[in-house]
Amino acid sequence: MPLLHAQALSRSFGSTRALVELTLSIEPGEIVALMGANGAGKSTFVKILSGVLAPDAGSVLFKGRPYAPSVPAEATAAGVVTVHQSTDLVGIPGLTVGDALLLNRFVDRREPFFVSRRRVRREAQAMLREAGFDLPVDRNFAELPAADRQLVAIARALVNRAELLILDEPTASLSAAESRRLYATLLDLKRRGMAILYISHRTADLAALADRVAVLRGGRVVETFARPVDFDAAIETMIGRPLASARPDARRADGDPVFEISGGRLLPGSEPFDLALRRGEVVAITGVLGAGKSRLLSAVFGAGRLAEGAMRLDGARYAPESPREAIAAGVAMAGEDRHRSSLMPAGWPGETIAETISLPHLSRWYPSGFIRPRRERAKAEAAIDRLGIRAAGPTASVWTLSGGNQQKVVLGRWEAEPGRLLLLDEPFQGVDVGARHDIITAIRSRTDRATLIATSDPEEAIEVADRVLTMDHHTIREGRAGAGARRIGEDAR
Amino acid sequence: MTTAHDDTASRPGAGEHLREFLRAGAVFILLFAMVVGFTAAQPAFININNLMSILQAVSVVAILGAGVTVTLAVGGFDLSIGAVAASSVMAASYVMIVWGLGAFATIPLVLLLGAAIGFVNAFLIVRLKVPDLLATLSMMFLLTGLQLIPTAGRSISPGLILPDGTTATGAYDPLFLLVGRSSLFGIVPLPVVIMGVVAVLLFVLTERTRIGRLLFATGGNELATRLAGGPTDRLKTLAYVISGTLASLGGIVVAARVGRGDVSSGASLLMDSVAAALIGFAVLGLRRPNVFGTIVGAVFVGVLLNGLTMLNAPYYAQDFVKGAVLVGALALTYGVARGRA
Amino acid sequence: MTTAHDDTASRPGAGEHLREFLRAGAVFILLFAMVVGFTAAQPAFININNLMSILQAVSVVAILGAGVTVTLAVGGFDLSIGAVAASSVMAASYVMIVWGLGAFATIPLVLLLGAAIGFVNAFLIVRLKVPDLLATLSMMFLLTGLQLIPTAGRSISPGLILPDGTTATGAYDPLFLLVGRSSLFGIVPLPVVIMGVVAVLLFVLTERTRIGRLLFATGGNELATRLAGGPTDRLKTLAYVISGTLASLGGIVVAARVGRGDVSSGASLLMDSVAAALIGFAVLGLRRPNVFGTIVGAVFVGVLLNGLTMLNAPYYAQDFVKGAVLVGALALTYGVARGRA
Amino acid sequence: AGIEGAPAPFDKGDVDIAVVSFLGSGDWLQAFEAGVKRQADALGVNLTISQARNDNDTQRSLVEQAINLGVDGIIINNGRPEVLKDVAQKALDAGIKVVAYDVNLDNPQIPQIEQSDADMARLVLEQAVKDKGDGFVGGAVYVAGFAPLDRRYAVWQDFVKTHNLTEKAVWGVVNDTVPASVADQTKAILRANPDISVIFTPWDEFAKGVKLAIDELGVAKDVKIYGVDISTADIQLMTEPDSAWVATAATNAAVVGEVSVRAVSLAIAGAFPGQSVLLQPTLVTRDDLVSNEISTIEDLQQKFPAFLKSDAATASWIPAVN
Ligand SMILES: Nc1ncnc2c1ncn2[C@@H]1O[C@H](COP(=O)(O)OP(=O)(O)OP(=O)(O)O)[C@@H](O)[C@H]1O
Ligand SMILES: Nc1ncnc2c1ncn2[C@@H]1O[C@H](COP(=O)(O)OP(=O)(O)OP(=O)(O)O)[C@@H](O)[C@H]1O
Ligand SMILES: [Mg+2]
Ligand SMILES: [Mg+2]
Repeated sequence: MPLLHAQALSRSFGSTRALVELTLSIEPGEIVALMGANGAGKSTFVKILSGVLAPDAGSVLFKGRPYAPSVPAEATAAGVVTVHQSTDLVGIPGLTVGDALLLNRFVDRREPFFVSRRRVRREAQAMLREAGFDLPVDRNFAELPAADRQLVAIARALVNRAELLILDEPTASLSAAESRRLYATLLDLKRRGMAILYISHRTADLAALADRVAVLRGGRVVETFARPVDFDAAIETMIGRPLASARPDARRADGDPVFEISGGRLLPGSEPFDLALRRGEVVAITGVLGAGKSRLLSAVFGAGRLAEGAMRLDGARYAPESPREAIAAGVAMAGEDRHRSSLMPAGWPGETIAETISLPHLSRWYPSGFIRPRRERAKAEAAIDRLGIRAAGPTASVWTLSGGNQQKVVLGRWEAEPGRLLLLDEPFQGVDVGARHDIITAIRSRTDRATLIATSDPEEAIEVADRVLTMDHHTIREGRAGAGARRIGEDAR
Repeated sequence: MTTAHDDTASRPGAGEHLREFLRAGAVFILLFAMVVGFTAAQPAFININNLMSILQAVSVVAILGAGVTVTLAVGGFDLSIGAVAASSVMAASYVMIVWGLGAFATIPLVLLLGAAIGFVNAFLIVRLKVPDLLATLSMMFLLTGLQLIPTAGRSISPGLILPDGTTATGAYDPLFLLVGRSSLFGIVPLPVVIMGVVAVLLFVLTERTRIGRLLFATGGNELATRLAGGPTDRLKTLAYVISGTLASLGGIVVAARVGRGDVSSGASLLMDSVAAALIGFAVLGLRRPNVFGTIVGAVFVGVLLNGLTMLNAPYYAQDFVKGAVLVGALALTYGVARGRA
Repeated sequence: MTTAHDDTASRPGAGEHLREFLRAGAVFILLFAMVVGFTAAQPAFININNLMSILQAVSVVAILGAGVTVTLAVGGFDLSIGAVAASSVMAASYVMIVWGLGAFATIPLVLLLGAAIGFVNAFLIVRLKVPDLLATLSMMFLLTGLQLIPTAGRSISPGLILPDGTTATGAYDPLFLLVGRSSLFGIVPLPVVIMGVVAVLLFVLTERTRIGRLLFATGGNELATRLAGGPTDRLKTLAYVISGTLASLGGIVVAARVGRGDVSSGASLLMDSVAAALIGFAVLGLRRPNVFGTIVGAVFVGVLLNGLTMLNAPYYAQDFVKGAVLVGALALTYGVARGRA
Repeated sequence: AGIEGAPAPFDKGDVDIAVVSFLGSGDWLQAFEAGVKRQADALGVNLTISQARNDNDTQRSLVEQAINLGVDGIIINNGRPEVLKDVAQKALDAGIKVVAYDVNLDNPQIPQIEQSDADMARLVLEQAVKDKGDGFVGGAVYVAGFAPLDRRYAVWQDFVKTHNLTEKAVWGVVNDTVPASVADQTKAILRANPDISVIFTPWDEFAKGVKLAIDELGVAKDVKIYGVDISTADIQLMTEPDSAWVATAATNAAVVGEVSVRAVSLAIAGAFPGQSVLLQPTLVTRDDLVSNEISTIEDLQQKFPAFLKSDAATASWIPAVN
């Protein structure tokens, strides 16, 4: 008897059919991977299993009994524990990381009624030890970078006494090392009989873990692949076409550097480094969590500061005091945590796709100061076409989009206008391989500017970049071009 | 501020459409019902002069409410507006009666005072990072006391004896009084015209311009706005300066109507304009601050109070009914929309 | 492990320590300075009886402030507490004078009333999804009127003539008056003891228990708390019920002290308790609602007002100084902390 | 219905009168409105009663609303002359009769009904000087900006000069919890100034707070309260054993209400009641109350006929109340 059997689940949002009679079983001790393009319905399925959404039709059997949690607490109590895709659903700004780790235990009363800071610290550290992660338990959760938030979510789920663990893109912002650590832990849990439903766009993850891969398309399971999985076939099933080999076309980046850092130091104590980007060049920086990639990009964008060193843009001194100045100078950045860095809350003005895209361009598009929505809608239509965003239209709320499609909107914002330097922090978070390919093509087709991409996934770095650099302890260690880049990637893996 | 997964199981059907209509129109339906009811009970209610009286009575609250709306849009809250309006009444009276200045000097001076107070609020909030409520609450206390210091707590009317024993010689400029007491074409009171102008200007500013978009963006996600190049500090400052200036404009209208400077904390002005702004959330079912809604909210309360007074309801019944109708409107707007609660 | 948490960015230096100390201690430093200053100017200030008077004077505001703090913790805001306290004064008087009940029936009944109002607030907010400010503001208006209906607007004292023409025959139970008027060991007034008990209970509840963590979690990120299985609706309800109950407790203390039911809107109680709760943010530099800070905030304002009265400062100077000191404390707590503004 | 033999329009009935009060609450207002209702019922008049709740602008709006309603007469109860003069004139222009109580509209067509605040304050303060002699040390509870309080306090200042008094302190606050807040202040004042022997409270809410403070401090023997205004609750406080509140002066608010209705009715009937209608205050001491066993306003009216009714503004066709 399967541990979980979902029978003909359907769920629509307005006219969007997110799930169409989806049927899927999971055996005890099995790791099932769910693959699917952005908007295929993966997160919707997860939300139904975890009690966040109710299905319109269909049923679920868990351990042979009907299972229909109406609130998340019921799912957890039944033994289904979920790590959601969005990292701001993990902890509480204002409370500590330790509190975030123990949140479930406060809820189900496994912690004593009276809690002390000492106990929270001790218990949280024990949890982290078990999961094999290292996090500052006394830090305010609000100050935690996105990747660390994901670690909190995973650690918390791991120690829950789950029979079915659901992970919705747990590695989206983890680097190779953390991912490997996670694989080991998951395989260990599997050996102990836990079933795992695993969702990821990273084939490396799936190759390492999956016993079975279910491919979702248009809200239904179109095919399942058993081990050993033929990923090329799976991807082709998923996106409906073969994936062209995504190798950077060797291009000559010529001319003077668009952007330079000389003698830069990110922190007062760290080693200095130099960096130069040429027009038309796409450069990727990889490195472990907390290596300083985001900090470097923030400094270039004027949201943070270099501790030391000079920057030059097109040969002129460049020292932005704020993102505003950076944008005025032709520098743009898409931040790593889209919810915090790019999107307006649901139900608030500015939540539509068109408004999200137009926000930084308002003064250019509307020099008179009065807004005529037609223009931004046209631009949004263009972005939807170019990046293949699955949406009802330019006036749809970004909150009705799947995670990957939200990410595409954020990229579309900065694609909408030319610039001199584009900074992308973890741009492919949650973007499926097919779409990633489209985006990379779009990025690489622009020769008018330089692009600097921070990503913790070396595979992505190689796919997108002409040159891959690594960052470690807040300094750029090494940079090689072309084929050399591949080797760095493989070293890291 | 909700995020991603806040979905309800809603599929549009006939019931859904009715619900949506009720939700968007709740306030208007109630307003219409009130007008019909009051007119039936007391035909003098629908008389044009009475309708103008209603608009005039709500004009100050509506002007202040528009300011509240702008601060709500940037995610802030201005608790000081009542005190700013009260201080402006005192300031206008002081300038005319003690300094002996005329309307053309008084009005800009008082507006400047309001703008300056808004600027100080913004300084506390933007520069010193004091939370909005805290900063504006302190400002409220400060002004409540400050407005009384020049006259040692006395009301300001012609012949005022100053703390140093001298007698003030000025008087209210008749021109100034026109701001509160004259009517356009003998029908539309000037305060109503001012309210209309403020409403249109602020509506256009918040809903139809780049700046409005950025104001709301600042309130929605300040970090994201800053990262998109929005000058969030300047936008917040703008919002508080607008709110302070509108509050002092409200104070000028009050002063021009009452013709003297009386001690008041402005607490009821504050509560009423906050109420108008919050009822505004329900108007059109928008569930967010919006200037149009605020004006409708103010008128809504004005119609209710005027009608009840005409029907001779005791004053305490008015508060009760105000609360009850508010709850009713809210339950309709918010409660009806979601099928399952 | 590869994660590199080298936070060398913030290496504390001497200046940093001083800043941190100033930030955490600003309110205490100011409090100490005030006590020293007032004592120097007027030795009667430091007299134990006077200190107890101060505590007694702030007890109601502190009790209400604790309730505000709990609602702030769940990310809400209760504007109705002032009105709940005022209604409780009326209710207690009504129950004793008109119904003729004694203290042992009156106190539970009034507390129950407060809890029930909190529950209705929570119903509006949690079930009907009305925004907090809106729901509690409506409740405020509702109560302001409602409390007057049974007596048709009259204050309640023995011999009250009811709307139906009969005369009430009850009186205040002397036992009830003890709640407001007696002292423990002849030194500590009972209201101060009550305040102390409330403070300790709420401090432990919010800072040292599972429920407290979940309350703050609800306020910090409701969705995350719900996804972790937290009963956010029940937690919010709890917060509003606590706030309503504490407000009615505050009302009982006022009634027991004054010995009659006076008509009032409670607006100044509301403002003062909100001020206490917000000053509390600054205490210990926590920058979030906390019960300990609220109590300190209330005492802080009480010391200031008592001292100024002793020094014979005019009443309007008190509001001004209250505002100015608030701004000062805030500037210290929030402004000093960040090196560059 | 209408009253037999009354001048028009009272013979046919259907007379509308609007009462616009500046105050919003309190025992005084309740008693005033009770008096208004009593007299109006006797005259068969329809009333529209509204309160501005201490808001000048609202009071203007309410007067304008009464004009819109087309009433026959308006009673303006308290308020500020600058605020009301022009709207009162507007009412007169619309043919509506206006009378004003305790606000000087300075208009020959508007009868002014007045209780003399100065007389009330003088009555109690003379009693204080009688009890304590010239040159006592005292304090006053006072908040500027409330017209009646301003006038009463001015008399106190006069007494300070002419009777050589020492004014040790002036304090006071107007908020939602006046008695409790004033009690807290008074305790601080009395601790800092133990030599104060008389406290003048120009408003009974202040007196309640001061009495509470004196009781809490246990100094009722040394400090006495001289107040203004009276209500049943006040009488009970004054007659408590060892009460520090020894004297007060007041007019009967219900009588004020009755007189106001009569005055406006006369005006409507075309008989101008005169430019000024004056009501005399009564001094009430604790000794009077205790020795006559007075415990309510009704008792007081029985024992002090001057308090029960006024013969100001009457006519043969106007039915008496009670
Ligand atoms: N709240 C909502 N309102 C309207 N449409 C929604 C909502 N949530 C999801 N959808 C739609 O349902 C479809 C499936 O979304 P889902 O989030 O399940 O995709 P996904 O497979 O998880 O994609 P991704 O890989 O991008 O995370 C998408 O078309 C999406 O736009
Ligand atoms: N807002 C913040 N407050 C405090 N420390 C921070 C903050 N943001 C980042 N850090 C710390 O600064 C260091 C560098 O972080 P940064 O985000 O630049 O690393 P990264 O290489 O981008 O890693 P990641 O893959 O986690 O994004 C880390 O130790 C991180 O914990
Ligand atoms: Mg998803
Ligand atoms: Mg990063």
